Amino acid sequence: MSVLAQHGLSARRAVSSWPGTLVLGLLIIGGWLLLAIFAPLAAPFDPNAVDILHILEAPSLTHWFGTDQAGRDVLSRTIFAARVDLFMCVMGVVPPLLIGVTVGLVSGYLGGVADAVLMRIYDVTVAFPFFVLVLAIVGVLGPGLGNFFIALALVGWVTYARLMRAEVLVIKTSEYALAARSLGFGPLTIMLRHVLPNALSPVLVYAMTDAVLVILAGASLGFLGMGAQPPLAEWGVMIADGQSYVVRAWWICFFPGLAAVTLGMGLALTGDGLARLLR
Amino acid sequence: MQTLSLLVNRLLQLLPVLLGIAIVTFLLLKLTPGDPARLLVGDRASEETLAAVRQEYGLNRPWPVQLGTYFGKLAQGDLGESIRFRKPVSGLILQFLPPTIFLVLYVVSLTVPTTLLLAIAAARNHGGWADQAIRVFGVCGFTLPVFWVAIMLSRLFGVELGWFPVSGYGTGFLEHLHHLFLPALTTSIWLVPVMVQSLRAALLEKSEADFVTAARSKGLPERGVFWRHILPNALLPTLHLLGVMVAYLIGGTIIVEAVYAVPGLGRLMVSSILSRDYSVVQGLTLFFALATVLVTLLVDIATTLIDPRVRL
Amino acid sequence: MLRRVAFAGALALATLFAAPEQAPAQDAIRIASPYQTTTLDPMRSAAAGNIEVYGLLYARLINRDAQDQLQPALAESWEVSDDQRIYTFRLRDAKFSDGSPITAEDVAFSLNRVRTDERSAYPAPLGSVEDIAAKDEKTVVFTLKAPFAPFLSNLDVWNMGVVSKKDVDARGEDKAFTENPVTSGPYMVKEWRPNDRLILTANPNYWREGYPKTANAELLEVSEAKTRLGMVQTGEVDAIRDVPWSEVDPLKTQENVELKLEPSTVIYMVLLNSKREPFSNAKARQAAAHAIDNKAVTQAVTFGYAEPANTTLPGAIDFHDDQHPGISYDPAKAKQLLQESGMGDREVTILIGTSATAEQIAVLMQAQWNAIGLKSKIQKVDGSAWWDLVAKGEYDASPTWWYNETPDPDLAVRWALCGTCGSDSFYTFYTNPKVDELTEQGTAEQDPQKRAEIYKEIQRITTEEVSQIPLYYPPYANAYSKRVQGLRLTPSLQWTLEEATIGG
Amino acid sequence: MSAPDRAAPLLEVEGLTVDFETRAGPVSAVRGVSFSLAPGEILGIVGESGSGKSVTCRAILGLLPRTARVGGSIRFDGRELTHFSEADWEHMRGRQGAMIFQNPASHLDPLMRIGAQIGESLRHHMDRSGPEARRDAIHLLSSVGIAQPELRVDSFPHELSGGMKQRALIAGAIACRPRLLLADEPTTALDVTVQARILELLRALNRQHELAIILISHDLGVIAEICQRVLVMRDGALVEQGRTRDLVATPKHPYTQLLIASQPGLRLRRPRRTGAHAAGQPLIEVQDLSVSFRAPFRWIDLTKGQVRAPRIRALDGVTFALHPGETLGVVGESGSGKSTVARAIARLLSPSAGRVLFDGADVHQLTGQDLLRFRRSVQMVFQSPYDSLNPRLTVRQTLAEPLRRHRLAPPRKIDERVAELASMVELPQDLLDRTPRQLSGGQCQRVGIARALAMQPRLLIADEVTSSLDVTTQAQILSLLERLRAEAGLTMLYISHDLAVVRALCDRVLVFQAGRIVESGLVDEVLARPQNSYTQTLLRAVPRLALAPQAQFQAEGTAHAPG
Repeated sequence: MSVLAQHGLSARRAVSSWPGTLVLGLLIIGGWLLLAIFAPLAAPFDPNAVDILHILEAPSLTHWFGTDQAGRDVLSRTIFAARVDLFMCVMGVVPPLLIGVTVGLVSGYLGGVADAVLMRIYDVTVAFPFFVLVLAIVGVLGPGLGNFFIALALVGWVTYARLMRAEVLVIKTSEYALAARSLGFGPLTIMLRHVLPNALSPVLVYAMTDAVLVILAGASLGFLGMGAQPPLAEWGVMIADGQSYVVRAWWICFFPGLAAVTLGMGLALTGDGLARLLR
Repeated sequence: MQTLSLLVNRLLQLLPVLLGIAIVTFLLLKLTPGDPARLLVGDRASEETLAAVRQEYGLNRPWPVQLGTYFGKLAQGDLGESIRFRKPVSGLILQFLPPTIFLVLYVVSLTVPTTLLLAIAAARNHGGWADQAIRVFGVCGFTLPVFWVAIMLSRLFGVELGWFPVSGYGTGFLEHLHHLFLPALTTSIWLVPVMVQSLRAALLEKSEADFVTAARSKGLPERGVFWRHILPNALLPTLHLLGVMVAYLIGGTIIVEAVYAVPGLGRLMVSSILSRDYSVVQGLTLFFALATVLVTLLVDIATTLIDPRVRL
Repeated sequence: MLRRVAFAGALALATLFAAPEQAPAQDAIRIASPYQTTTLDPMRSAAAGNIEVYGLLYARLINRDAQDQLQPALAESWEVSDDQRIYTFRLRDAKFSDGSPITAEDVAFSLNRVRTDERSAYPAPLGSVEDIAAKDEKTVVFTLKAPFAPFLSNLDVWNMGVVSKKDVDARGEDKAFTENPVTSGPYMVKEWRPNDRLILTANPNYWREGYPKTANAELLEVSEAKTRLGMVQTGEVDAIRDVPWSEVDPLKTQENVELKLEPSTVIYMVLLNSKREPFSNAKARQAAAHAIDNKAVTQAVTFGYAEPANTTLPGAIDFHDDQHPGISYDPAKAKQLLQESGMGDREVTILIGTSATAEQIAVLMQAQWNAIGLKSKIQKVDGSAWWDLVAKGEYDASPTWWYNETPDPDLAVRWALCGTCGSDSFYTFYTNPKVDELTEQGTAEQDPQKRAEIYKEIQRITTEEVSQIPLYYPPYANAYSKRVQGLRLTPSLQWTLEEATIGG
Repeated sequence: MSAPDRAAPLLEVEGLTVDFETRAGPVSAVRGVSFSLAPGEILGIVGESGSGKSVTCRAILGLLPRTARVGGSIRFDGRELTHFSEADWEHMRGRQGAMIFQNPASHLDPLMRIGAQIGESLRHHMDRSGPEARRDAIHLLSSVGIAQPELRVDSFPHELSGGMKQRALIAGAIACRPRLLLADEPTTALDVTVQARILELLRALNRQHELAIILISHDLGVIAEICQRVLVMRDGALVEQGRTRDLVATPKHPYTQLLIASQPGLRLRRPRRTGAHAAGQPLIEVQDLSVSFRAPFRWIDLTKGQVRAPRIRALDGVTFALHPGETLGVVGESGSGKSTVARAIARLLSPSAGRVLFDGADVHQLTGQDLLRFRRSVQMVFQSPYDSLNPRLTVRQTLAEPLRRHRLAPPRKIDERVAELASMVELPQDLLDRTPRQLSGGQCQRVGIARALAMQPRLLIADEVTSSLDVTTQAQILSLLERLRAEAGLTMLYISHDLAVVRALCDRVLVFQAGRIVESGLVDEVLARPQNSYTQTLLRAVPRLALAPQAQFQAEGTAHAPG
């Protein structure tokens, strides 16, 4: 026990004293969220409005971020893509998180056969390199966001399950979990009310990193031609498509890239802040 | 002896996993639309030709039969034959393995020193400007798409400056080093931030550990305390992360291999998936599973060398 | 214990790295192509990567030269019977790479494989042949079912190469074409690393004295356009295929690289599925075609390097109708036609594979169709699935391309416009009995003038009925290192590697 | 023996203040502490957690975190330590003054051999070569009483027992013959028999090497064992100091008096029930109970040359009975199986053999409503105050939960009942909406008891409930339990390593060693005339003040007890 803790200094932390990184991170994410929600107001053009006579135009007063290979306004597409990418962050993280947390919780708490079976499934999944499996599944189901999410859910849960199970194994033997058993509560109640809330911190912190990974995986799939279906604007796909014009029209991939980095930064900062807050 | 015991147990545990992987992969592939015969014979082939080719490869038999045949061969240690190239899958994997292993080791040897350097600089300077700079670099390096970094580095150091080749693997050790430098650098730019973050956190945590206070109370100089006590203890979680990453890289350098035209396993995997070369995909997934287990095992052995508490 | 394990591991790694290395490569011409070599058997594949290779490994009876004239190759001379049904070829004294003589029997064996083997990827060029027989050691006789004008021209197609019967019999097909095939062409295989590269070395017994001029060559498979571009700029390869249009201009200013726009028989077009609504309706197809401004599309996609297409056949083939006005860009008319067709409320699926060009075309198309009220959505799938869906007719429209192997239009018509020739008009399922009839007439007729009229008519009908929407005729955009001379890609996708030299 | 006011003190602390900078502003941890230490003297500092005793101690070796601001003066051998540079400290620490800590396990580097850790300071301060340092380390290990030092020098920390770890830590601390040893709660985490031996070692070192020692403890008993003088601290300030004997005999400050009065075994005297009523039906019958844990499963274990790993026996054929209204004590050292038996009775783990009967029914066969009834009837209070409460729930939620689950109160009355429970355990009502982190250890323990009481159980199992609490809090909790037992007629199974506590509270006692009962009987009889040699050892090891015969203290002691 550290000297400080003996004085109860580190234990008592008011909610108001959130770490600065958390505040900054949430501000960035919030900013993108607002932009996404009010995209139709913020974007000067229809993101999918093709203008065949004005392709690859450099940034100008009309088109602040220039136009792309189909004459679409890059600024508008970048703004509208925030919707898709934020949606991707949620859909790419939440289902794997739910699956992983459930698996980790059940296998960690119940142990025995359930644990053995779930852990074998875990072994099978984890033995595939992440990207290969995503690629294979997208190959099976065809490109597109929906299938991408299915692939992520099938693959991404393993990390959450591992994190969760490790926490659960510790909490399971804690005296408050034992106390709950001796109070006559069933496994389900104990898992949901006593184990789950206390085991969630590392999972939440990792979720932030995972969200960045989801955007990156989406971009990589876009590069291999298996990302979001055209003409949907998505940063990763915009960067991937734009890279073949990088000599002629740097703006096509530069601005969505910048957008992705800022959102990634927001997520990373939030993760960092959460880690400190929940420690 | 203990190592051997662990190895045997790991391999035994691996069996059901491999079986599972083989079945899952097989079913995934069977569900995939697309026909290897079509890609083999090309655009102009007629339906009759396609049927003949399917017949030739047994692709028209019911899938349980195909699966049975596959397992039968597998039991004899035969990974089968590539539909595309009519070559043994094991031979193909061996052909593509050296560049991948070289690349992975290259990445590790670029990443590990850099990680140590940056994480130590950040942790010893906790909260200072160096620490902040390293963290900002980390976030940026981590959020940039790999293919973007790869293309930019290739343009800058390959085409513009001409310092490094932009493709291939070369012949001979020195050429490998030269050719794979940019691919390895690209991967490291992504990997280093992940590792630094982990090591930095561990260093900060361990520098508050009780045994560190105890070491200080003996009057050991701060540097000695760091190198002898803080660092070794902080290395363990990062070592595990490295293991996970290396296992991932063995099949996960797809993008880098594509951009730098490295004849590695990732590239073989992608092209096999795209052309529905079932047996190669099967063989590769099994190989990746095996590699993952082996890497984990190596990490566990390394862990026991560092940490006497851990027994194999 | 551990130390020993580590040592053994290090040793294993060392051998792993040491094993595949050969002596440093001599100077060789290296060519990077996005297409992969999957087989060395000329009968077995019509896939792009293999086509490039076959001509380098297997010599044909006759060759087309740079002036588009047919020249004797393995055949020294030939005679045609008066009824135009019997072709007799006299072989020259040539040898396979293993030193054995190339006999009439080998020729008959090779071409009969292509013609009759049920696994033959592209028997169509020999579709008119009834029988091929070796008359003696050096004489081969082709008997046709009926007079067939493009017969000689078809003998230049990439799968007409001669393989060694003796070797195939001895080693069996699998071995004979996977290890080191016995070749009759300018090169033989030094090493084949599937999915990576094919390393060639000169065939010492090649019939053409003094060729190939450069002994060593490598064909590399590089799927990323950017990577190929970087490689030719850094000199890592001497030639690359498929330079992206956006890079053509920047590349022109490069010192050591020469960009060549080489004539091709490629046509970019949009497949319209005539088997199901809405495009089973001719008016709907016409509406779709009039809605597309193919000049603007050509400009946008190829930066003006391609020719806007005016008919359903490639612009570079014989008897192409240059005078045909094409399908006009007329949104008003398109709107009206769509209304007349009664298909205006159908939403169509634009199917594309993972090609950036196809995607760009699809996006532009979608906007132009939207403008006339034709709703569409884009469905993107990988190449394998694309073929699957297209061949099954599970699509409405799909921008894609094809090319013709010879300047003669017959194979093109049979592939893309004839509904009864086995390909369902390139899976558009377009069929018009008149066109089918004209197809047969076109080959029976020997007089070029009359043939021209026949093919003009075919183009007129199919363009007006919009069997496909023609978009543009692009040249091949290839880049070459300036140190290499004499290398080009022919319209039928063959490298003139045997004539290429390094130097200067 | 040695006079506290000897001419040249080794250490003089004057007006020492320590403040920590926090987000919420500076927090004062030590306020104006002054004392001195003569060479070769043993000084005790006693106080509760948070009283500033550890901070004072660390300030002497400059081991406070960077956020600490030290004021006042600390003179060691005439030199002012508060002005020391890092280089000065490196010279001073280990060579002049050394320190040992409460939790030896966490203060040894787990990755380094014992010999190397001891040799570290030798090589740094005395320029010993590797082999020399090793030789010295072996010598040191034997001098702190570690058997087979030649073997142990190459052991890793995890291969040693808790007592051996502390000895190794001491060996490392005295390696360079410092003149001052700071011992911060060195025996708190250790079993009582081990504690006695460590204290003996410290005394021996003090005698042999003229080593001055500052011993910090919350346990006056420990201090009284070996210290000549003692300081009493509270809230960062010194409340009293003096010769141990005088201070214990005639404490002046009320806090010191409270401290002494809180010593278990001094205060609680109550009539014990003899075996008279034990004739009836026992509430709990434990029959030949064994519990074993299986080692992690391996298919084939080449190391052992057998197919299955062996089982680890935690409990081995234990039989006893517990009658209604009785309080049964279970004592033993850590690992003796006393917690295992408690959990097996409460059906928190399954026995591998034997039975537990509750009201004649086999506890481990119960299902459905019977099980629920059993759960209600048997409740447990756990050792660790913080770990036994769900950190995410407020006190109110924690207490309301079982009431709802078992419908022990109508929904409208739940708040009322919660308030009632809180007052039953003397927990202020305004704490009800706090989470455990915002409570003190004693408060948490009260919540734990209240949660158990909410079920109105017939049997209360208390597993080391006071072992991690300060002595004054411990006394309060014990008197609370005693009161509840009297008022609610609870039957109680009380588990403790502390004989004094057992003696204060229990009627009968079972002594556990290595999973077996080695002695049992009425508390007074067993403690007065232990038959088993292990019991005798246990008894001897208890610090004298705690078990001090009433002959010595009772007359004066009770006079001071606040009652």
